[in-house]
Amino acid sequence: MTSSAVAGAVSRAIRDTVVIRFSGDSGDGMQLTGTQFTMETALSGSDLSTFPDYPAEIRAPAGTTYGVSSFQIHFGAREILTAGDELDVLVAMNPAALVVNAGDLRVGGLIVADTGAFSRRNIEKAGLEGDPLEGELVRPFKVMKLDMTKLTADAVEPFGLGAKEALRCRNMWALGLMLWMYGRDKDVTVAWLEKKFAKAPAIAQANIAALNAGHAYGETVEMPSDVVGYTVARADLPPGVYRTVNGTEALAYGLLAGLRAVGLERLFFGSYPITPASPLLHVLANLRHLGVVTFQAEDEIAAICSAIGASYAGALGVTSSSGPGIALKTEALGLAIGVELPLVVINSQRAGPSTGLPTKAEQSDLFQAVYGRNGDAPVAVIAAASPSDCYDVGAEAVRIAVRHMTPVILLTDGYLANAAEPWVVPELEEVVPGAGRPGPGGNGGNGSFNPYQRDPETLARVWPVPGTPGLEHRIGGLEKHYDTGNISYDPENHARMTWARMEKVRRVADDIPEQQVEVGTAGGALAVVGWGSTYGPIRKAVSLSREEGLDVSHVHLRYLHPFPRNLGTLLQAYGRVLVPEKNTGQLVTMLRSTFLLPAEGMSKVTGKPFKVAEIRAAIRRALEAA
Amino acid sequence: MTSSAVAGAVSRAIRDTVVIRFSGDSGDGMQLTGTQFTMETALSGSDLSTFPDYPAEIRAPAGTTYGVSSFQIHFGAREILTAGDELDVLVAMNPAALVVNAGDLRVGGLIVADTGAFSRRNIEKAGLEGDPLEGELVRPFKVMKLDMTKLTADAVEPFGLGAKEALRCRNMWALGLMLWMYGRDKDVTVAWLEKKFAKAPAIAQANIAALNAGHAYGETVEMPSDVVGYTVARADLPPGVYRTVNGTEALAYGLLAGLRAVGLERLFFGSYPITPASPLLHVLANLRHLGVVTFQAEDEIAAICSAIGASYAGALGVTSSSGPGIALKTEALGLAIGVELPLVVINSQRAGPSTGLPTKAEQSDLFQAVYGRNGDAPVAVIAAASPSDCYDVGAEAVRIAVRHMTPVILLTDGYLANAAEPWVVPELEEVVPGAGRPGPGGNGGNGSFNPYQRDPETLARVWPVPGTPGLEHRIGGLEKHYDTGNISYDPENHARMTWARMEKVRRVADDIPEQQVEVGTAGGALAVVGWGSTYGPIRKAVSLSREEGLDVSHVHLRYLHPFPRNLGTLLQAYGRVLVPEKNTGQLVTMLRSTFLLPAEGMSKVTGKPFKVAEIRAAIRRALEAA
Amino acid sequence: MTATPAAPLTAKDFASDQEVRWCPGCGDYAILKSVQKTLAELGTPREKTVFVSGIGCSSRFPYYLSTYGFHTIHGRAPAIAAGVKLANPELDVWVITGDGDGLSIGGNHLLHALRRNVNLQILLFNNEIYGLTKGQASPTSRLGTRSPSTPRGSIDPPVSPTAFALGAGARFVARSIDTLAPHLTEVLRRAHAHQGAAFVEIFQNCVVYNDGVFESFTARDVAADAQLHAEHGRPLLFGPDRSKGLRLRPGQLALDVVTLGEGGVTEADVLVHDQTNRALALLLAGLEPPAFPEVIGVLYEDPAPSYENVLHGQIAEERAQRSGDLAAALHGSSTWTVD
Amino acid sequence: MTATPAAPLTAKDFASDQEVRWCPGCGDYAILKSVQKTLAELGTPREKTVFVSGIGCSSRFPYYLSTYGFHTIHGRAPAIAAGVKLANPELDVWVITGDGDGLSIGGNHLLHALRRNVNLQILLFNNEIYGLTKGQASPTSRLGTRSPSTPRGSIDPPVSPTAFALGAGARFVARSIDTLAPHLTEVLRRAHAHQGAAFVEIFQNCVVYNDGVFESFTARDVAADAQLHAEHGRPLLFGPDRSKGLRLRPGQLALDVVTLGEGGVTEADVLVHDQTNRALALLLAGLEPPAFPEVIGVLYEDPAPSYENVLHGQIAEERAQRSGDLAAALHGSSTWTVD
Ligand SMILES: Cc1ncc(C[n+]2csc(CCOP(=O)(O)OP(=O)(O)O)c2C)c(N)n1
Ligand SMILES: Cc1ncc(C[n+]2csc(CCOP(=O)(O)OP(=O)(O)O)c2C)c(N)n1
Ligand code: SF4
Ligand code: SF4
Ligand SMILES: [Mg+2]
Ligand SMILES: [Mg+2]
Repeated sequence: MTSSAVAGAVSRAIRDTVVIRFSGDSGDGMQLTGTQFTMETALSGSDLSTFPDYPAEIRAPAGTTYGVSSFQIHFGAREILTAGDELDVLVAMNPAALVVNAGDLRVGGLIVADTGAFSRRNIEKAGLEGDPLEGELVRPFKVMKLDMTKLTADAVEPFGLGAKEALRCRNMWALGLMLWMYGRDKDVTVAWLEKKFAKAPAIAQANIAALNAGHAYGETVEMPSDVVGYTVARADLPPGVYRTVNGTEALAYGLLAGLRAVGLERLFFGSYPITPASPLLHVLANLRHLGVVTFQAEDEIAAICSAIGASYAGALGVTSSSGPGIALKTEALGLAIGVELPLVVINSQRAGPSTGLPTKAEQSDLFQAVYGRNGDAPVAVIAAASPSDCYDVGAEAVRIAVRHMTPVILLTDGYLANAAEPWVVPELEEVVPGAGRPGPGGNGGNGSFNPYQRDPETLARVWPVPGTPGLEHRIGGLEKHYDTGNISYDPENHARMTWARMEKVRRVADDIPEQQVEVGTAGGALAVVGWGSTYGPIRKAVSLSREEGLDVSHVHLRYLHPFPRNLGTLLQAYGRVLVPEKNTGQLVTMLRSTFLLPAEGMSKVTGKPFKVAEIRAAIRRALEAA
Repeated sequence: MTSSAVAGAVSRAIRDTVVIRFSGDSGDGMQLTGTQFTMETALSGSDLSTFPDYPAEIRAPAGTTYGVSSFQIHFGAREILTAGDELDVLVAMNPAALVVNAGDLRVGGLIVADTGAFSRRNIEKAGLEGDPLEGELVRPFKVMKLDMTKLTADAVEPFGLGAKEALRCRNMWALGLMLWMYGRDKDVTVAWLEKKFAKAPAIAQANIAALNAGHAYGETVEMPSDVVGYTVARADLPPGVYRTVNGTEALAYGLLAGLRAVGLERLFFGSYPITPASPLLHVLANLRHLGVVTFQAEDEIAAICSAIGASYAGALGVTSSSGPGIALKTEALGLAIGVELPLVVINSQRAGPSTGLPTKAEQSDLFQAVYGRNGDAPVAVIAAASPSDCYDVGAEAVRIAVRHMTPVILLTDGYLANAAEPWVVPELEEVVPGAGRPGPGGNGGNGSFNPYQRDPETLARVWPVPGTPGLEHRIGGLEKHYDTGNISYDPENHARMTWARMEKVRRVADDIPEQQVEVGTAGGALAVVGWGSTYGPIRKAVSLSREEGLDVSHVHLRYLHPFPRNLGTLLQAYGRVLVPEKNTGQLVTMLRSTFLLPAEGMSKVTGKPFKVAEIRAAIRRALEAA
Repeated sequence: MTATPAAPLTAKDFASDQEVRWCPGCGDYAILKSVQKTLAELGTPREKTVFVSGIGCSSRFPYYLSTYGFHTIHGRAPAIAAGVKLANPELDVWVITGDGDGLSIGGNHLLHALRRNVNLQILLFNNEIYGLTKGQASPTSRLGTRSPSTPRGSIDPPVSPTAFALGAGARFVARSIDTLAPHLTEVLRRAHAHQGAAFVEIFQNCVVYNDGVFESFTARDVAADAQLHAEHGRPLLFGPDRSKGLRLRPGQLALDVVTLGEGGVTEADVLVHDQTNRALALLLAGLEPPAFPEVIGVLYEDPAPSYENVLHGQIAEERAQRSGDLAAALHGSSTWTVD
Repeated sequence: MTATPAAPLTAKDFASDQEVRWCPGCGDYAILKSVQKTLAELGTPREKTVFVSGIGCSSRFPYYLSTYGFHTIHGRAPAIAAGVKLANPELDVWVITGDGDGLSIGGNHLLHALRRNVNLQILLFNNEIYGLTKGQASPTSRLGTRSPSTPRGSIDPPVSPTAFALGAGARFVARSIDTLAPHLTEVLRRAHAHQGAAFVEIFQNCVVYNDGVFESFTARDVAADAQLHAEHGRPLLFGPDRSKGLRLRPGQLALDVVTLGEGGVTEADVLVHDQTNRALALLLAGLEPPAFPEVIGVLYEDPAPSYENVLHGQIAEERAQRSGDLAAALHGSSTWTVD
């Protein structure tokens, strides 16, 4: 399906990349609209990146600014790494959506507004005096006023829906128009609507009618002279079978691929709902036919405890939450460290402290992950950089947890969890049975069995599983004797065990790849070091800066504890090190203490992603100062 | 009461300092014995330091090595800073006590053993073949064999106790002998026994008889020629009214002094029992007439939550636990940070991770205190250095929490909690009403009131208290607007509030003294930087090294977050910085990241205090390497 | 500081200046109204009233009241409220929680607040779902509830909030319905009058994620037949013309529905509600439509000394017996002087 | 790996090689003996048996058994045990907890393990004190208990473990006594036979911190008069010559002690124990000496499908309906090819 297929009569302008934001009330279905536009756009061969953004309230009163829900998509004929700094098009379904988002539109950008929703009442609800479509606010932009409300009502009239249901089809009308504007197909959406409303055909047909009407409107109706359709060429993506995936789906699949790779049958997922971590529970609850057991526990403590119990029983225990919930898991995590069981703890970070901003993403839980426990309690910590990277990181977390018999904390965030992008469906490797999994250990004879026998290479302990005759053993949180596994209060033994636990996790560094340079050179004037979901903006900013001829490179960390073994030497090779983080400076602190490196932080704690422009400016400043 | 009073006929040798360890079964009353010896020794004018050490089990089966309970006291005519590296005298009430402790005795030291307890059965229970008093084990030492069991039985015979009760008086006989040996009085102990057993006069009299018999034994009976009585001169302590105090008592008083200083009426103490934190709950439960409300909550979460509720209601909320319990408080601590209420969180650190070694002390919760929360969630962190320092630190924690409207984490450990020393009873200053406490804030009018109005100097918010008309307000864990205090999802506002919270805590540094040098000079070849209960051994080691002429100084931190404002400059002035810690290296990591200082760690993770000799050796190595 | 006006406060005086942010049609709106009305009727001054909540749609409640309020963390409201009350017993403290907040993550604190009998009014908004997190099954969701986390239907047998409270040793246990304003306000008045922990379960409709889950006894047409309004000392009658009642099965601890007049059944046969009988309360709490009516009202009340009173009584004793002089206390039992 | 010997195992075969570390005279020793005896009688292989405990003296239990064991963290044993059981339903999972571990910090997990009906045997050793932390009052301590944390006597009304379990929706609730070996082993056998969560409260004497607290019904001389051993379908009789019984007060939900023969009372007047009646179980759980006997035995049993069975049933269904091929799943609903 190429754009030509729907280009129709009108002449289309060429666009390299485009940023669109669909915005309306929580009730207006903007997330669905965006998701469908994403699907059609992906199928038409563009690369893309999305950014859903919605309020903490379920449905704040209609028309209010804090009830606005938005979905942004950046797509184009080139590699797309971010959701876009500035909007080319803002689809505003009501006045609140307009005032909240207009500021993000580039000068000369297009506003598509549903005038039918700009009633006096809605204007007041948005806290405005007069109609914003007439005022200063929209002066710098192109405005396309359409009474979508009416146009939709007309389109769905044949299906005899109530006014309320009819209105609910507005988003499909807007979607239709946008699909036309960018020469996208609409078959997948039609199919999806038929499936979604299978039980209510009238609603399905009405929505399809609205979709077609919006599409036809662009196709046929006389459009404002300065608004035309566009063609966005296919991106030349590497060959392969593609699908769209968001971070949550990719992570779920990654965990299962990892499970398969270490030859385990069962992944036990104990979790308790919390924004923005719940989607992983929802996705996995639908994958139980693939060897998952999902358990919605009574709280986060029970969630991690059940996962620890499952690991003890020979399954792989996984638990997931967000900052406040992860905090509650701290004590039990200490137990998992003490008894040296494999465990994956996933943290979908959100803005804190405390309840903070549940639907906004932040990277402020790194300290908690690396340092946040009582006692000398080391764990491995890794982070995902993009939606599709969640797959690899999910699999890697399982690999490390099982091979090294250690809890692994996997850091992601609310942005990655919901953002989507095209993804080459990965091939699954052949599995070598028993590989990557510690054995059950040997029985010392006469019923004495030491569950803390260690692999001389990794120091991982054996993993004897209940149900196995002859390996009956007792483990617990009290210190145990290095050689027998029995409770021991001996001071020297405690020291020995403490160092063994530390060294075991340190040796993970011998089992992971050396740190690569993402963009640029190994050494130079400036390295921009990032981790997690800042990947896109940093990579883009560094690439553009290099095109300008600036001597800057991008180093992005997946492994946050332990660090890759070559990281110190690599970073010493740069004149300066800049560390952008969506926190007040956590990775930068770790780099400074570990390598005595005068790394400098760059903080953004608004709960929003970095803009490429912000990082480019910081790069320029850093190089000038140098 | 000077030693002369009891010196009696025998000639006494002079000793400068002495280290005695009383050791026996959990059931043998060694802790009481040690405590009484401490009291008598303090009254006789020695300086001293004690180290109780007991197993995690309540009463492990009699005679086993893991059931051994010990009490060590170091006293002398000089300033005493530690419980002593090596023992001069070991009082061993059974074979297990002998085998467990003999290794700590200096060559030529004295073993006083109750042969009556060295039965075949007890010898086997201790896991030995033959009688240790005959074997290699005691070869390097002087051994004084006494059938205390029989001698005690004879002494208490008149009081017609059962064999079991009679045996229970053994510890008093041993105490009597030791009091004689070091020319200590016994009046206080007699009085204490009369009070303790007021309801059972026969038992009281029997114990007193045993005490006297032990004392008389030394006084009158022909002692082995090489064992004589000793005189330990009075230490010339600074003048003042003295008492003995352990860290727990001092901390309780310090909190109350702090409460008084900020003009508050009520200290609410919400806690849940845990070793070694429980004693603070026990002590405060007996001080309710001084304005304390103690609440034994259902768990640590409820404990901190009740304290937060109390602070919201206008009292000072305090909560206390040890590592695992502190971990559980993490989420609620985030709330206190978010709503900016005063709160004191006391952590009696113990060896971890997880349950670890509940009765052994460690300093491994520093990372947890400084970094261990989700979100950018700063708190002030301070630590106590000695039992009497607990008083000052307790008061200081209250001052900072209230003046800066912030949670303060106070770090102590199981060693400080139980160790005792002489203490100059402090004077209480005059209190300036309302000083050091933020006001309730002003009402913006028409019912709108912003509870986050800030003091321009400290950035502390106001503290409006329920019950006050006109200041009704709502607070919570969601982000709030800087200017109104209402819920706000505005990105820029979140950034503004995040930095305000960080800066508020940073400014605590402007409100605390500059870092002083404990021993030595501000600058030089080597600084030994410590925090917490390593104070004694470090100070002693540095002093002795300086007497040797080594260029080394001791810097001891009370303020761990934020650091004192001059700390960086101060430490830069030393050639090398050595950081001994009872963990795998936590403060050293913070110093490196904060000041890019090549500080070197020195870890001891056996759960035991540093020995002076260990630190002296490290100092020597460091200076040679330099 | 402006004192609360002498003029008696109206329900409107208990509304804060914040816009209410629940979904249109949410049962929480009705509860908010009833609470404001009750507060006005009780005449307790705003400044002496504190609402403490956890996290959830329901827990946003305090923001919409003009009293003191604390929106805390998930499940911990009873513990925080206990701290407020013990620190200042003068305050009138209410707890707002939900079925997830109060019975999933917060079950332990609820248990202990109830058994300690701290004088709190604890209102649990039971919509049998997690609203704020977008509709997962909660501990009170019926078996088979399909939700994002239970796509094949939930398999956890639900817990009954009232049975739980009774088992926990609560001394006031009541039930009402979000939109049943007169009944709800009366129950709230009773809860407030009760000295000690008062537990009130309020059936609350979540229009978005669990709409109509209580229809079987709240729908207009069935209400009379499906609701039994229990009142102490009165026979347990229900039905449009109060023609039906509950009878104790002779010689057993079980209840049957009987119709007056049928088979010679008279009102005398109908069991009289005894709110001091915990076992009866447990039986009533367990009745469900269609076989039985849903029993609402005060199921159980049997006052005992409230925790904060006993606590501060003990402390007063200690203050009377021992000097409050800190300086003296610092000296402890024995001191010596070095000069 | 040496398989468990075919020869039937004896109680001694269930002892581990670890020295038992409780205080001499602790009630835990007796319980350990009875559990080992029961395990031998049940004949479940060691390798299929897992004991999970929290923290406390009682929770040291697993170290002294030769089965699989997990000494976890304070209060969380039921949650960890649930994970073990759900991950491998083949295993026979026991939970050992104490009154502090299970009802103070762990109350919430106990509630949910019981209401979900996970097939676990949960043994709560109730010594009405915190043993391991040196004797503070626990949630089951009687009012006025003097302890280090309550020097003037505790003021928290205690919670009844059995009443709590009944309120939580438990489907097997029983009670026994540490040193009453024959009774205890029988109760343990019943608990094991029950499919679903089985809750057993065991009165356990802490010789060091709460010695003799159960004397009023455990002391030899009073036992017969002060203990009622409830058995389903049998009249609730007690006393040395079973001459006393419990009678249901006519027309009410209350029990009275009656003496056979006195005032024409015959055995027919005595209430017959119905273990399926939750309200009766609640009444029995509430009876206390001296006015009433302490009722032990199985107070309540009414089986329902166990959680892990329903869960794995659902999963089996899904496996039957959907392909387990991960590679296929990765492709999702729609893909496109770039070449
Ligand atoms: C520690 C923690 N865990 C989880 C959450 C996410 N969370 C917020 S509200 C909620 C459940 C709310 O359900 P309920 O108490 O029934 O309130 P409702 O929204 O239905 O009124 C959850 C799980 C959280 N905020 N904090
Ligand atoms: C998180 C945590 N909090 C507190 C403790 C301290 N602690 C250990 S056992 C215990 C209470 C034990 O009481 P109970 O469950 O009745 O067991 P018992 O010792 O009486 O058998 C407590 C409070 C702990 N180990 N962990
Ligand atoms: S989600 Fe449900 S409970 Fe929450 S506000 Fe909306 S309707 Fe009310
Ligand atoms: S303290 Fe009590 S419960 Fe613990 S072992 Fe000793 S006697 Fe048993
Ligand atoms: Mg709910
Ligand atoms: Mg107990």
